[in-house]
Amino acid sequence: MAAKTLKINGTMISAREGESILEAARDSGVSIPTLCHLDGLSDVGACRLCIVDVGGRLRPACTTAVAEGMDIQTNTEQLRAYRRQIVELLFAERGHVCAVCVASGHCELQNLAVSLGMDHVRYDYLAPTCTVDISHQRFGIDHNRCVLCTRCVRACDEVEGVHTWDISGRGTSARIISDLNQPWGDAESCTSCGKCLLACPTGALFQRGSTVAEMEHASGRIAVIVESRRVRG
Amino acid sequence: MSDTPKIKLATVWLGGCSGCHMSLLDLDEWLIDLAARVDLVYSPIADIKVFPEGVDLALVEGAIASDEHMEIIHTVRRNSTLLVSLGDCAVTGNVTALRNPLGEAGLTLQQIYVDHGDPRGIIPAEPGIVPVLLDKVVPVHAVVAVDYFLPGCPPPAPRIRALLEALLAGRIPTAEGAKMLRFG
Amino acid sequence: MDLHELQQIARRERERRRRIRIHCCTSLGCHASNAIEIKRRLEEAVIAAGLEGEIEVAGVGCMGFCGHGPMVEIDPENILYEYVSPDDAPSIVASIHGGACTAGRGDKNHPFFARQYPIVRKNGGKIDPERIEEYIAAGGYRSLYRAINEMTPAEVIDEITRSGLRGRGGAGYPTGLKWATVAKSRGDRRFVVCNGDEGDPGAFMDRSVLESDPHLVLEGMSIAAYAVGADQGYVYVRGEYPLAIERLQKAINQAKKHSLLGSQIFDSALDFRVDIRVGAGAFVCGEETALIASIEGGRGQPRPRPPYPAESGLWGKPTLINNVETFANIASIIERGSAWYSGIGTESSRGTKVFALTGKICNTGLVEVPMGMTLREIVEGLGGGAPDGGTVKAVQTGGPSGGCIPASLFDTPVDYESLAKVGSIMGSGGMVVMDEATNMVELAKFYMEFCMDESCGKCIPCRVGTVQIYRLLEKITAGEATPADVDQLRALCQLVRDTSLCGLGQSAPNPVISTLKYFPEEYDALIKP
Amino acid sequence: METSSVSPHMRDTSASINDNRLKILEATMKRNQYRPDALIEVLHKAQELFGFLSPTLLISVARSLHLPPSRVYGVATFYHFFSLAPQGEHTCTICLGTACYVRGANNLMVAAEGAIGVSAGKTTADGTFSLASARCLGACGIAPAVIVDGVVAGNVTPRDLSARLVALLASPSKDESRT
Repeated sequence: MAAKTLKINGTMISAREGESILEAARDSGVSIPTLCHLDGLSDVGACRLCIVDVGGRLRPACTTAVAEGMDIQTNTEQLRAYRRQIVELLFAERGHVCAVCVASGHCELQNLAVSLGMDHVRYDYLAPTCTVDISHQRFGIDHNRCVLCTRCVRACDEVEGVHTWDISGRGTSARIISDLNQPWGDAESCTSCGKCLLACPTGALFQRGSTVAEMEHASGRIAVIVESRRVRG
Repeated sequence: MSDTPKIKLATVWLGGCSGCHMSLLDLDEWLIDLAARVDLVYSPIADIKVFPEGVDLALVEGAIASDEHMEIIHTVRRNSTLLVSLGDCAVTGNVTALRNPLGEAGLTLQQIYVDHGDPRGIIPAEPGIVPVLLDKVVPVHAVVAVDYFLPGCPPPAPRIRALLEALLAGRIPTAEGAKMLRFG
Repeated sequence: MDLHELQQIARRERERRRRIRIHCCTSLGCHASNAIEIKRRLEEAVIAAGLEGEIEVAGVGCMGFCGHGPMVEIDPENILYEYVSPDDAPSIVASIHGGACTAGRGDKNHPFFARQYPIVRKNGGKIDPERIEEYIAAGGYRSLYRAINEMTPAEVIDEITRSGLRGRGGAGYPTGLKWATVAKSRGDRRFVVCNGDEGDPGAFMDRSVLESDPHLVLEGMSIAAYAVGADQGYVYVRGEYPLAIERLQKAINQAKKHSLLGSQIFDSALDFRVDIRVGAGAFVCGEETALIASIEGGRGQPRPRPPYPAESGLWGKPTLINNVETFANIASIIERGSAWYSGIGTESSRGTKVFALTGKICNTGLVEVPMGMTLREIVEGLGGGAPDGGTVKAVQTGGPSGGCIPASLFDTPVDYESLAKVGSIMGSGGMVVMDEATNMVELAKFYMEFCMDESCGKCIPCRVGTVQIYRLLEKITAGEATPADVDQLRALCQLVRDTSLCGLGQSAPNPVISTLKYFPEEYDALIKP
Repeated sequence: METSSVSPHMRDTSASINDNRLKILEATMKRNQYRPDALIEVLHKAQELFGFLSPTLLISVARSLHLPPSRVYGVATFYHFFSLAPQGEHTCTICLGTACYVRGANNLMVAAEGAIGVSAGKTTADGTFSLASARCLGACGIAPAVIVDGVVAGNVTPRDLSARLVALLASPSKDESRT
């Protein structure tokens, strides 16, 4: 495969053809914040946190392929400001109360807020009504914590091959649903494999019985499953 | 140290659990150092009824949840040079704001005291004695300008100390890294 | 079907015609104002007067002057009646032989008509959209024949490229270049998609074209299919347009019956089938990747581009997506040549554009004018300015994705670049006129509510950013906002514009940005110090 | 779903196996070769036949088109045209497109809400009337426009609309008049 030469933050690097900017940056030690991206799953370019400046235009690093001669900036003042605004918008959208969250201390959203220097949220808290569904024997879903990244939807569809999860509605009324918007425990298609829990970046999907700060998502395991499946052919 | 004039410090307890004040007290012996450099002119741990004028630094714990909070916070802002939102309730609304999805104050009280409480329950209403709830709990900065934010539920004592040390030394407190910023 | 048969159909149709045709507009606007009853009463009146041998009544497509409908025209006498009621029917028929007419007389020399240059709307108000024979008699399907028999696909693309035609859906991408990309893209199958999801409120050009001249669109699509090598087409029409869907379906059936769609069109190797896909009420489906998702039966959520649909579209195959008006230009370009077409309009924006003039304007309706005409000529010249002695304050072009242009900039020529320069877009062609009674902050809020409700929810800046912008506008209109809130508003607009995934999100703040720019005093008046 | 009192004229969806509407729906799916991408076409047809999309209908469509139920539900709730709740016997849709807005469509909405007694997007408790808003009907030439029971009307005034709706409410329902 042909190599592409490009510049990231002023440094020349070479990348494989067809690789995303995100992969190329990580290979060369540059980290770019992400939320809807998860290694092993397809990319949707939805959270917009990985936007980078490509020759003056903003592009999502996860879905933009490298090209010869690209001049990429990953951490300009403008990008940092936009990323912080995006994370603030998420915190304002639903009830992300870290103090009483099962994933506190192990949460990608919480960590993003820290790394982007978010000391407060400048927007109105929308405070929507969100349910907590603990009808499943082992797992629960707290919609207050959901950021609609669709990692669970993709893990279920692409890795488990079931597609129990999808999204209903649109805009801020969108909600993750199981089967026909039934309680998770009644969703016949669910195999209770728990891959959605692995994929979830926040405290939205959790093991029942876990209390504050107890829920750790081993999201890296999704990539391991996918990679070993690929190697085995 | 003694030749520098003491700064006037106030701490305020609004819609919160007082955990942030507990965390402040967790500073243990450093409180003695602090006492040498500040005059505590208003605080739930000091018996002072009226928020004084000319306060240099006010640490505010808790969200704005009632008409009383609303009145106090405006006084605090008017009478203080620097105002710090201390802890997640002040900064985000946090647990205090968990009631917001239930709707306006009347609906909320109905659900808490009657629907999910005692069906014969009575909604407390003693104007002038029991503060009247606001329809929506909001963070402090939604009502008045805030100079610094110190997240945490509660903010760990070293985090409070780092902020106070910076302010006492006339520096801008750093607002970065998990040590200073993590919510929860 | 061959050329001879085509000519036969045209000849038979001309022979069938009566000397005088009473054209009765049956497009949506007039349809909703009793046009069908008027047509029936006219037919009765013709029979009652015993004039069936001389006069026929034809239901025709949109005449454009919707605000003065229902409209009836006597052809070839060139007499126009407006605000017609069913009771006027006998006197209209009688007037042909000198009787007095009770219907209001319209003026064909009115600037509204006189300054138009109909290409897309050439058959509007002239032919019965439900009869393919009338389209063929008007020269229809000759261009398709010509393209297939006298030109190579590459020559067709070249002709379109040289015409300078740009996408009429809003962004103005060069049509020929798009066709060339699709033709060159690798794939075992290619698709042609006509975007008829005209979602901009205040725009109804595409509805009118589909209702008035569906074959013109089908012919354009077939020429495109030949040029790019597609065998299947889809017309995606809004569910809000039942009449357009009905007429388009009739047109497809007729074209199939005459072998103008299907296998071996004009005995060539071209196979092309067209199906209608009916939208289900989602503005975002006008965005091409969302439209593809919707045709595939999914949630109409956009995906990042590249890859562009020209390379990877429907089911991952190269897909040509043009809007209704773009396709409606094709047959004329093939018929009259790229040199003719590129002679119309301006250097960068060739040809004509159809605009829907609505809002606080005297002459509501559709106009087709050469690109480069100024806003003033369109709004004041053709549109006649504000009604009831009012003053026009601004015009919103491009719908919720466009911007508000103040009257002080009405000398701006209407072309893609000039409109962009003043902070708006061409969009699909809606022009909503505002007079001094319109509060611009309220208007910005109206648009933001629209974008908020229509946000698909996929990307965060659009999903939540539009809600926060809306809330700030609510705070402003309630008189509770401070200057800091206005700064916040600007910063959010910038975020949503720069970081949203698709065009809907990226352009959602335009109405706010443009009203902040041109009508700051209306915001200031509402801000607390 | 909240249905305090189910009105007799609410269209029935507890379709029996022999229901002719199911056969028509089946024919639609067959004509589309049960292709998953025909989902929206099929939902259009289902709604046209049954008035709304019940869970039973959605599940049967999902099975026939080999789609996961969540996918079908996701699509059905994405598009505004599809309704998962029964609609009233009469419907009034007010266009809130820009041209209609500029010409006072908001006042029409207020008048309709007053006449019918429910807000936009809602159906009266007795199932008689549904009030809805539309984005743009493309009838801008005759703005403001409304659709009452499927018929488009233009240049509508609040007074006309109120009178029209009050008259419809007062008229005997179709079912009653049929018997």
